[in-house]
Amino acid sequence: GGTATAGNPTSQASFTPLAASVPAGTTIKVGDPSIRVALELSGLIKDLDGINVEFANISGGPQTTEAFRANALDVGSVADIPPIHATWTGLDVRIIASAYRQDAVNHPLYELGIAPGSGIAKLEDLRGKKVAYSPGQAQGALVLRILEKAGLAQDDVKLIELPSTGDAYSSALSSKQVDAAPLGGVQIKRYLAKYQADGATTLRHGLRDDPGHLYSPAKVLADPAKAAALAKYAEAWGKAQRWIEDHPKEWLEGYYIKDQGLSAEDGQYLIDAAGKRDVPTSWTEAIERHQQTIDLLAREQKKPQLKAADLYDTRFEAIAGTAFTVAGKGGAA
Amino acid sequence: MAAHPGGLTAVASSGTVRSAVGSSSGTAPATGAGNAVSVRNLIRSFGPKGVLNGVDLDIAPGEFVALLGPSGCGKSTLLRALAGLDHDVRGSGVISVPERVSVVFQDSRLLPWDSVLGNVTLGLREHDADSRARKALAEVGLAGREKSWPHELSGGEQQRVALARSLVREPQLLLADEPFGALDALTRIKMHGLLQDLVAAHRPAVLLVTHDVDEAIALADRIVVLDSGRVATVRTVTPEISTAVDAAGHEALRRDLLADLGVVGTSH
Amino acid sequence: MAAHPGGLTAVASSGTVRSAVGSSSGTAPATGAGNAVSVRNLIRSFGPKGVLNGVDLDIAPGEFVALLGPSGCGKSTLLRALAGLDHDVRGSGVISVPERVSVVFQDSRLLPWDSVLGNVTLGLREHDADSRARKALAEVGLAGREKSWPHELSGGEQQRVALARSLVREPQLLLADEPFGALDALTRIKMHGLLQDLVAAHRPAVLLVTHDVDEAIALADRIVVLDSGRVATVRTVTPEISTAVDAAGHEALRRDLLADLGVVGTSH
Amino acid sequence: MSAAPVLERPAVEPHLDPALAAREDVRPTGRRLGPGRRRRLAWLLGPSVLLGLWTVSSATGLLDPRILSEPWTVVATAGELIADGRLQENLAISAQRAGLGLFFGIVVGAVLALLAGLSRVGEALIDGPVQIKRAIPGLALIPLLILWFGIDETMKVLTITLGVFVPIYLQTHAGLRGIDLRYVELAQTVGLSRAAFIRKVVLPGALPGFFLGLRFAVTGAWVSLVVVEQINATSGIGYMMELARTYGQTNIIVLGLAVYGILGLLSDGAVRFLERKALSWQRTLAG
Amino acid sequence: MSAAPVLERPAVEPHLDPALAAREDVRPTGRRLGPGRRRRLAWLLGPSVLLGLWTVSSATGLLDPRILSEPWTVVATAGELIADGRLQENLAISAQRAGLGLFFGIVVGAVLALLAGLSRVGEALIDGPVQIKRAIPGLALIPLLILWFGIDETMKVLTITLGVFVPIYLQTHAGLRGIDLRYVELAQTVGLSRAAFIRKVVLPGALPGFFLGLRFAVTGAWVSLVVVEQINATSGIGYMMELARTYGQTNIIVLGLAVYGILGLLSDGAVRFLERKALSWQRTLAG
Ligand SMILES: Nc1ncnc2c1ncn2[C@@H]1O[C@H](COP(=O)(O)OP(=O)(O)OP(=O)(O)O)[C@@H](O)[C@H]1O
Ligand SMILES: Nc1ncnc2c1ncn2[C@@H]1O[C@H](COP(=O)(O)OP(=O)(O)OP(=O)(O)O)[C@@H](O)[C@H]1O
Ligand SMILES: [Mg+2]
Ligand SMILES: [Mg+2]
Repeated sequence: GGTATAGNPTSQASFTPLAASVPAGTTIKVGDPSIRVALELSGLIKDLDGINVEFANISGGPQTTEAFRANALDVGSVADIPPIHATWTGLDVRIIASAYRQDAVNHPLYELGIAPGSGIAKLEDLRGKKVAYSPGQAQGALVLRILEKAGLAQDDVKLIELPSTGDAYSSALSSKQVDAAPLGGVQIKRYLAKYQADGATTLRHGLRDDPGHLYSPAKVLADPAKAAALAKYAEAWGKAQRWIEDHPKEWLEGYYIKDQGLSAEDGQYLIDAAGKRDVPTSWTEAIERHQQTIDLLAREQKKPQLKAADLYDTRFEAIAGTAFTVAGKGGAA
Repeated sequence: MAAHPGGLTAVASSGTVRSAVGSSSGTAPATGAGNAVSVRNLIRSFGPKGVLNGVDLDIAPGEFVALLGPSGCGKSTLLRALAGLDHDVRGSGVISVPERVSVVFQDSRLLPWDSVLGNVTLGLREHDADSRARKALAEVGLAGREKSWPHELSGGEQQRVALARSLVREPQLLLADEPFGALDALTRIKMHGLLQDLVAAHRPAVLLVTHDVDEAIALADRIVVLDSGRVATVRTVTPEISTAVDAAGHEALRRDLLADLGVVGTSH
Repeated sequence: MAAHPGGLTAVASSGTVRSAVGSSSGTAPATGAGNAVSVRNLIRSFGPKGVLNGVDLDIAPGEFVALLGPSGCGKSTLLRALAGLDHDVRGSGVISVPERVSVVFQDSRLLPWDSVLGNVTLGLREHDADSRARKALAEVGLAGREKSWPHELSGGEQQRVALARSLVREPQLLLADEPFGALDALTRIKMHGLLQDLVAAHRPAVLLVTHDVDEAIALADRIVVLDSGRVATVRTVTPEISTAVDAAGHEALRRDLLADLGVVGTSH
Repeated sequence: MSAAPVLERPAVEPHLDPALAAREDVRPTGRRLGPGRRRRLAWLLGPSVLLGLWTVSSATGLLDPRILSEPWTVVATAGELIADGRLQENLAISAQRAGLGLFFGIVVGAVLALLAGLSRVGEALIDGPVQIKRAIPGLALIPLLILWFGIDETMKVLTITLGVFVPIYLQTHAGLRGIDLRYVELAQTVGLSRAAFIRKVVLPGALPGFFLGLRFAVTGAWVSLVVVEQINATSGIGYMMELARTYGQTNIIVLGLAVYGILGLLSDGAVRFLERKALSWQRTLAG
Repeated sequence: MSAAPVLERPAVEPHLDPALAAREDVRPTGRRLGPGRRRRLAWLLGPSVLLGLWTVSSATGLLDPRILSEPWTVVATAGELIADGRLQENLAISAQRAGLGLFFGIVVGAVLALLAGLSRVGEALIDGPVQIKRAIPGLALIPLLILWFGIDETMKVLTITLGVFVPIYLQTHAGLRGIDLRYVELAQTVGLSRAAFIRKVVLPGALPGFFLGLRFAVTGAWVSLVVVEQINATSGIGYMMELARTYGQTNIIVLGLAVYGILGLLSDGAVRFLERKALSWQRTLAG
């Protein structure tokens, strides 16, 4: 493999400092469906008056990068893998805001589902077992990280390539086609509810899998007007994170139940699982963790090396975090 | 061709499909019992239009009946009823026919996807079907055309293949709907001969639709004229009349039949 | 019907499709110039088999020619060549025909998805096409069947629809391939009358294929017998012969034609 | 010279009775090789059996509800979703997308089929690319479509159109190419213009093929929604299912499948109804 | 009573020459309404034009290579993959899967079509469920298929079979139902047994429909690989593409698309060749 070019052709230095005001008539296309709901529920959407914000119901790696290529999107909301893959495929992108979970290890996005009767009690037991693996997805990267943590190489387990769409993983687990597979969100709860009686369990991996980013194509960020507008959006985004944190009832009602059609129970489960949010004002630690992920992927998937720092647009470093913090203080007052 | 109406000259070959129910009215020429074909009070209609309005007809085993009648009078409808092909046509009446019925359709009806030979052997189970079919094809003048597709044949050739298809069978009842319509005079005479040979050999009951009065006289024991959905006239043809072409009786019968068909004065 | 071979009696209506090239060999009965139809040295073959082996034929405008010949001798092939329908058939020869040619096919060839009326008006551009078609249908005895589907018609009725379709047109050349084959005697006489009316009114050149010698004599100015892929004999029919049915000349011509067709002795 | 001909003239009354059915009717009854008469509502049998099997195996516990929700759960879910209006709304949006895509697909497919069917140049130019198009997995085309047409409704309708036009094209083209040459000859001899030829011969002759294409197309349009409504959609039945899949809401997934099944049956039934009306001239085994 | 008939007997020699073509041949040339004679290799025109457009717009920079790789890159990639054997290996594995799925799909589809086409009970039982099956998106069925058939080859072949049998069924069924009633009547009068009826009338009559179904089926089988080879596969053309997508190897993706296009063209061409041979009895517009 390894034909994609590494590194970002646009260097951080080539970006002009962010303008304080957004030129009239600036439009940004935003793929950030859940924050959109938060902005509307909280009324924070008014902060964005004067900017033409067009929301698209697009999120996740493949879809946002496709939309970036088509110039159909200016900013998207993803986890930590898509910016890496986007760079590897020659799309120059930058992260402009990041959110994490406090006590992330105990509030993971994913847990390792264990098939009934496969006798896996700890990560090391994975040796020789069949593990579901989806190379392009966050779950795939997580599996590699889990193996690394357990001190196992890819060859020590049997990786079964399987897309994680829908309930494919829980189907594969329950029919014992695989012994372990990462399950996320409500799927964990459902899997246990259905198959715990048969001996199904889940295993915490003890890794941080919490990053959530806003990212944009460098081409967009090089446009001063759009960059200024995106700075405003990042600020509102930080405030919205705080609002969600502070208004679990409204969030449950307005997002999970009304917008996503979940039951109150499921929504509450997700809110509880997420724990407290953390939007840092400094990215240093996060970049370090990101670099580890990159190193692992580059090694395991035979990809060129990247510098994690190149994936971040440092002009935005403090914006979301500051907004989050300030809003929190304001809310407390 | 010596059988007379209701006569029981030849092999008793009346089939087992349905016994004729003798509940007929009218002056049908014979009772149903012992007949190869027995039709009583046959009514058929398409929509509101009555096509057959009460047809009674009996054909003895081995008897050759010609059916004449104006275009659209219901000849084919009657034949289709006898062949049991009118499942979906409204009507009533009692029909009794033998088991093995063979039909020559008004259109030659060759399977377009099968060769000429395949069309002739269609449905034959005998092991010598092929050689018999080849022989029949040779008899109708189509030796060497066994492998042709039907669409490569002329109209008359197609008709002869259809004829060959019925010649290789040994039906108890042969229903033939204008089987010679597209043939020239000479070929037609040859085909008459073939049909007569078949009849002589296996003595099937025959119902032949034709528009050619001369043909009817030459071939049939009895000529039935259909009109307004009923049997309008029945004329018996004695052997003397049918063979002696120039005889006065022949000419008279010819004239009468044409009159039955509405042609007044001598036509060409 | 008074035109004689090569004569120039009626309206000069020879078309513009192709002028006849006079490079013919053999003893063709007339030169091409001034003729409605001119065929020179026509050769057609399917595979190795020659069907037409050098046909020469001229038809004057307004002339009525009947074409006789044994089944499979190439009559339809000749008609299809004249109608320009044999793109894919190998052969050579020079053909000249008028612009407006109308064809009655040997199969009635009705579009199964169109009503009877739609089939008759097919291709008519005149605004009164419908009423003319209704009139033609009434003339062939099918008034009231305008809305029927073709498959709801009897064989003879289908043939009459095809006839009606050619009657409503005003061709310069009418090619009719056994248009009366499935009709009874009375209907056939009526149809003869209709065809004669059409000929009298518009004086098209007519080439009529038939197996009925009497029909040929009654309708044609000239009778051409095709055999072995060539014009075997040409017989002129004088008005006296064609009208006086019982005349000796009529009977002689009839006998001669049957002899041409290979029927020896008096047939039925 | 011989005996005079004998005349028998039976004196039967004409007595065609409108109430034919009341009369005795004894026909020779050969084995029927065709499938026999169409029976109304018979088409419900298969789906009913399926539903029955599902219900019974759910009720007896043969079918684990964790694998496939029980029918009553699905009905209850449907009730809920209908009560809060979500099902109808999503269906309406989806129907609009599918309908538009179908419409354009039919037009494009039929026009291309005519062009390719009636001229060798048209065929040489059009047919190959269409075959290539249909050989390329639809999923693989989505990135290109996004690139060219963005992520809005246009792109969604276009994607459906691209899926739908293929069967319409293929079937109409085949139907057209399958028209009996005899009718083409007839058209030539009656001097039909090209337009009249298309109207009177080509279209009616290709209609059976077209209808079969339409049957593929209608279900194709519905099925496309699954893919299309994953991209920048906030409504529609495909979106609803995708959402349910991410949250593992099995009952909604199964409801979605049931809705697809019902939609498929209904649209297919509608096309076949139209087909029977339009092709009433046919005398085929279908009866 | 009247003039004696005149006899002219022209004395023309029979002179059929095998070298007919050398002779003068002047025919009335009406406008031809059909598409005219088939020309060999004409089908290459469309794909060539497509290839030309691609090359030109790549060369002139109209088409961004990040969006669609240039033809020469794709050719170079193909060269590399062939050199290290990956392309052939993947193709061989995929061809085996597609072939097996196709085979079973054809058998299942044809048998079901016969059952449904020849009896009303069969139709009532089979037709509805098939319509439901084809209305349900294939992707949505994958979890169920995993549950029932695991993730091994069986499941892959079965998934292809399930996709392939639908067009075969639908087309064969329609072809069969479209058989002219006149031939059914004929079969009845010559006393064909049910088996002979199927062999002599039904199958040949349904063959044109079947072939059209086969054209859908062959490309369908190839296309299914994209989905099927995402599941527990380590080889195959679909797997190769999926991997390339994951890693953003545009050149391999486009190569994959090209391979699909070529496979589609070739398999479709093969079916059409067979079709022309098998249906040589047809006299249709196709010529
Ligand atoms: N399927 C049908 N639907 C409606 N009418 C029909 C149908 N079949 C036949 N008819 C009508 O019934 C009448 C009798 O038809 P039939 O075919 O029996 O005539 P026929 O005596 O064989 O005529 P021909 O000598 O012209 O073949 C005709 O008027 C015909 O139009
Ligand atoms: N497409 C074809 N392929 C091969 N042979 C053909 C084709 N069309 C006609 N023929 C053959 O050419 C010969 C002449 O056919 P044609 O149809 O002209 O005969 P015809 O004189 O009209 O006969 P009929 O009176 O039986 O209609 C026949 O022997 C026929 O089998
Ligand atoms: Mg009839
Ligand atoms: Mg002929």
